[in-house]
Amino acid sequence: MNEILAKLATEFPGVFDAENPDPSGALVPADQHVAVAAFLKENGFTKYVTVVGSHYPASGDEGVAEYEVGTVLRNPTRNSFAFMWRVRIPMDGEVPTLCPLFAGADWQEREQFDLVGVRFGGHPDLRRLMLPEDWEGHPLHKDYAIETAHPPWR
Amino acid sequence: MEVRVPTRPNPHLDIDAYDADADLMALNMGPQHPSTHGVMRIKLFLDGEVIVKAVPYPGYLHRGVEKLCEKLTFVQIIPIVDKHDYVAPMTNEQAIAVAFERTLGIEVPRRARYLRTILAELTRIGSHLLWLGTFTLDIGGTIGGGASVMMYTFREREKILDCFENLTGSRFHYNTHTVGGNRHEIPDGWVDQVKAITALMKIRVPEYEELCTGNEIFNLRTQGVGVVDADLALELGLCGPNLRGSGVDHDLRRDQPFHAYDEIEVNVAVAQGGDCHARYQVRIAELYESIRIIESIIDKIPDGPLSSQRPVKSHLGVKIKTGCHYHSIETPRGELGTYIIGGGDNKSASPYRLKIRPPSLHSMSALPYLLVGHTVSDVVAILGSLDPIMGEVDR
Amino acid sequence: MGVDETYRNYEHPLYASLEKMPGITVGLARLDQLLQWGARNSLWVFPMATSCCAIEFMTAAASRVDLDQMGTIIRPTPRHCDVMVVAGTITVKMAPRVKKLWDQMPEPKWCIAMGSCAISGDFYRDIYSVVPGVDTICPVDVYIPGCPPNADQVMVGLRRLQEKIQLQREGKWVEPDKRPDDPRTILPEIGLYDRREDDMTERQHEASRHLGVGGNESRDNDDGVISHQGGVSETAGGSTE
Amino acid sequence: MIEQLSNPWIWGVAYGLPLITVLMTIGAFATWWERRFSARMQNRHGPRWVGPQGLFQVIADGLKMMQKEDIVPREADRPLYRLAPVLPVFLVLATAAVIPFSGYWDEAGRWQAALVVADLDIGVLWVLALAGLMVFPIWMAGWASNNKYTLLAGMRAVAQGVSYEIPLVMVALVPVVATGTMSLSGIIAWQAENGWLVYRLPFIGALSFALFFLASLAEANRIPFDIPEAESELVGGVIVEYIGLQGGMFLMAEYLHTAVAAALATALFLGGSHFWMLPLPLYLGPVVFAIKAGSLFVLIYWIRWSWYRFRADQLMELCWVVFVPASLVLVMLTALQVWYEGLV
Repeated sequence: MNEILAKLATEFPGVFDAENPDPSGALVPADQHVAVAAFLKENGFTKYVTVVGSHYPASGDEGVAEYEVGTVLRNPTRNSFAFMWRVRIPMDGEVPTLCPLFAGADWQEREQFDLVGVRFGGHPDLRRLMLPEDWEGHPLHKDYAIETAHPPWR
Repeated sequence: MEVRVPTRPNPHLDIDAYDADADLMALNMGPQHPSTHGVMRIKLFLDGEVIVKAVPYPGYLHRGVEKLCEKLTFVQIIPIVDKHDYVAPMTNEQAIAVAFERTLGIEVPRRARYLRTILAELTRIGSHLLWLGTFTLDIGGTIGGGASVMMYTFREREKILDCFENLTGSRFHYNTHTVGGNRHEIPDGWVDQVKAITALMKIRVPEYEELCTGNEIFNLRTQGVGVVDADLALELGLCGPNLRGSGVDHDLRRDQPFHAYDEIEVNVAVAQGGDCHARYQVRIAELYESIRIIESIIDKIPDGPLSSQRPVKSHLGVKIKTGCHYHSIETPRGELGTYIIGGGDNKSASPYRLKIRPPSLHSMSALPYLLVGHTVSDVVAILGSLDPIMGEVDR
Repeated sequence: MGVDETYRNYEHPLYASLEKMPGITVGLARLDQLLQWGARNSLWVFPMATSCCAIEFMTAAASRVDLDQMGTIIRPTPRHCDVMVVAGTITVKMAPRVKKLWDQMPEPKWCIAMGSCAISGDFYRDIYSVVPGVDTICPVDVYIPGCPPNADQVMVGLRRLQEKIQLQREGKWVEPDKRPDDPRTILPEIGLYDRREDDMTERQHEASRHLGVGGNESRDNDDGVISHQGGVSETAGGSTE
Repeated sequence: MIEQLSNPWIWGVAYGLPLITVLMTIGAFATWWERRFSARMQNRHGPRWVGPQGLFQVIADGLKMMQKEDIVPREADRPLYRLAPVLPVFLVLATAAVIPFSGYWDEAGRWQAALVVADLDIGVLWVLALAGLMVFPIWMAGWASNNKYTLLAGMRAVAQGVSYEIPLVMVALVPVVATGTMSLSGIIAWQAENGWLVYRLPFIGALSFALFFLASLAEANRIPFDIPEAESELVGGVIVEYIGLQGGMFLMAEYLHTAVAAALATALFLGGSHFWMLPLPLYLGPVVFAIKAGSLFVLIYWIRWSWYRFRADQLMELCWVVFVPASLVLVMLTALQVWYEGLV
């Protein structure tokens, strides 16, 4: 863990901190997202694990509603561990896609787009994955009521 | 039979441009189809019987559990995740329990860790048995040799379910794991029951092998079909037997030990080739390995408490630390991870966001790459060999 | 049986003479018993197997319980089947397909809701994508409770269906009171239900009251309220011919 | 009365109708038998609650099928859709017309085949021609149902049926070449006098018998060659859309086809109802015949419940790379041996 963090800290100064790392994963600017993933892939983190979007509604009058996208990669060797970092974007922003790097990102990002509503820029086929095509809204929004009716079926 | 050179097909093939004359036949498999292992729909574009493009549509079992989990506490979440991978519910509980324990820094007593290891391995046997049954069912037909193998594997799986029922009182959805330990004390005679199962399985598994690889048609149907190379497998995030079938020596039981796996030796089964037959070989080898692991520790279950936490009705008092946490264990299908974002502003005992990282969804996302160039008959073989569980894919 | 009554001519002299033939009523009654016996003892199952219950349903067909004992075999196509066993959660995305497959089954047909998800939606009932019970889509004859029900309970459910078919064909079936005057659900006091909309329960009760078993009469009473709910198809052939 | 029976028309009706009844009964109860047999293989019970040992299960199934609503898909080709279920049963029963189910030694010491509806001189040709026609109803059903699964199943069935026709015809020529007659009674009589073909021609006979048996399996769409009906991928093959008795007719035809294929193999290679030295009376001939054919029938279902199925292209490969050349070689070897030994 420390080894790769040290490498990342020299490659991306100011983003990763090797001395006292953020246990939740470093916050990476959206424009360096793909570069970090590519660097990690070259350094042994070849297994794509998951991408998680979450919605942070605006708090108070000042705040901006944001999406946070966490990405997890893993090195498939002995002493394997999962490495994760996060990207925060405003709700109308886009996270660059990892599809060219990891084929598995295709479906994962579609799922997060479907459920959370994060848009992934450059995704070749950003459709809904889980819900029907004509669904309105993104269920994992914090302001989406869980009991939302969907006539005629419920 | 020579192995087809895996060239990576384009899953986003523009079918209108490819097929300007509209000669291709679009065939919908599913969502209700005998071989889609639940409710899965695959749209196949066929040139004759050869697949040009395959578009899977999951989501027919999307039950919105992640939304539900944001409103529940730990105690309430654990029985719910039982229903995801309904072939191996035990490891599902373990995954979420381990994730919470690691997030909260709760120590699990050694006795509970050993018990969990045994339960996980028994679940692996049961899950692989069911997989073997349904896989041969796909290849051999519901009225045919496959059905016979399925009946045999279900016969043995019943014994394992009896064993679980003896321990937890439930056949299917156990709710036996809690944060910090296990709920149910080992009953009298349970250890002997487990020993009887392993002794029986040591006789039965060679019989299954004889029924499968002893049959030339089985080999013909599986060898060289659905090849996924190691690079693609890793990129797609395949895990478990599907990844090891592609020749990647990676198993979380050994590489990132949980439960009691740091105290016992795990031999990881790896097969080369990446086709359906390799995945079959890995699973059969894992059956032997699980039997061996259970036999090696069944007599060594240490004494002591089963849980480090006081039994409480609700963990409402326990707050998850703020921040993101990702923890995963190896289930029969591979890496089952849980990504937890701790309760917003430390006010809630429920997670702010909880994402299950299901191994089956990644297996499913391999389908557009694997199916192209094969025939309709191979679809069921490939789908069966990937061992997807739709409850886990859709959640 | 979809016999069109308009083509029957009871005035015809042949009918009158037939009616007076000695033993004809007894013979017809025997014939009807025979047909009823046949329908009862050969229930071919179409498994609408979606989730966990599907595994228990497979177990029921496997060697310990063995549904084949009572002549039940599992066919994958709705055209060959008499009973649709809904085993598992039905989601909004799946519901149109369930309805379509149910319509494709030829009469006479029955439906069994297996497991709590199919009966009521279980704890997924309140979730945006889950249909609260399959009886909001098609009429259900037998409910098999459990999560999932044990494999032998499936066989018990099928035996109950046999009893029901026998009673129905003999005209002795009494429709149980499915619609109490004051429908209510006792909700557990956990955090989830605090935010339940006030009219949510009411809406779901409304949906299940107008549909399901014996829904035809109630549909006639208040007209058109449930037009969007699908419900009992007029005939299965309606969609195809 | 007895003299009138020599009139082929009267004989055809007087013997044909009971034969059809017996065969249909066998076809129906074969389903019960198969379910019990497979259940036995799978540690189950099989149907056993309906009637004694579940024997009435077939009757219940039939009664149920009669009561089902009759649906024709809207886009279906109605005449073909209606015609398709009737033809297979008809064709299979017509095949059975030329098979002699019994025989006896006459005073001159010659074997006389008996209990045959129509003792055609071209019996083998008749059988093979009807087997070739069997492709049509399946294709009709596949096409007329207007369903993509049935269409795929129909296309597979045509490809398979036409391909396996060739080795079937070739291997059926082995008895014809060896005995010098195309009449099934003639072939059986030759076998009764000279020994069964399966051992009379060393190696060639046994190989031809095996090849004929396998090709008949493919013709009858049994596992491992049952890709037209592959339920796990094509849901139910061509009978997906057929309801009640119409689907039941297809199933019945399949069982009948299997039974007739076993009977044909018996007649062509296993000496029909002849059983070496035993001077069996006429009425025991069918019993011997049934024992022989029944063993083959059991073997077919034994294979069915323990093997997997081929893929379509592997099936074609097997036919054109193995079966067709092997059958050609077998016919030539037979001709050589016949010429060498001067058998005819």
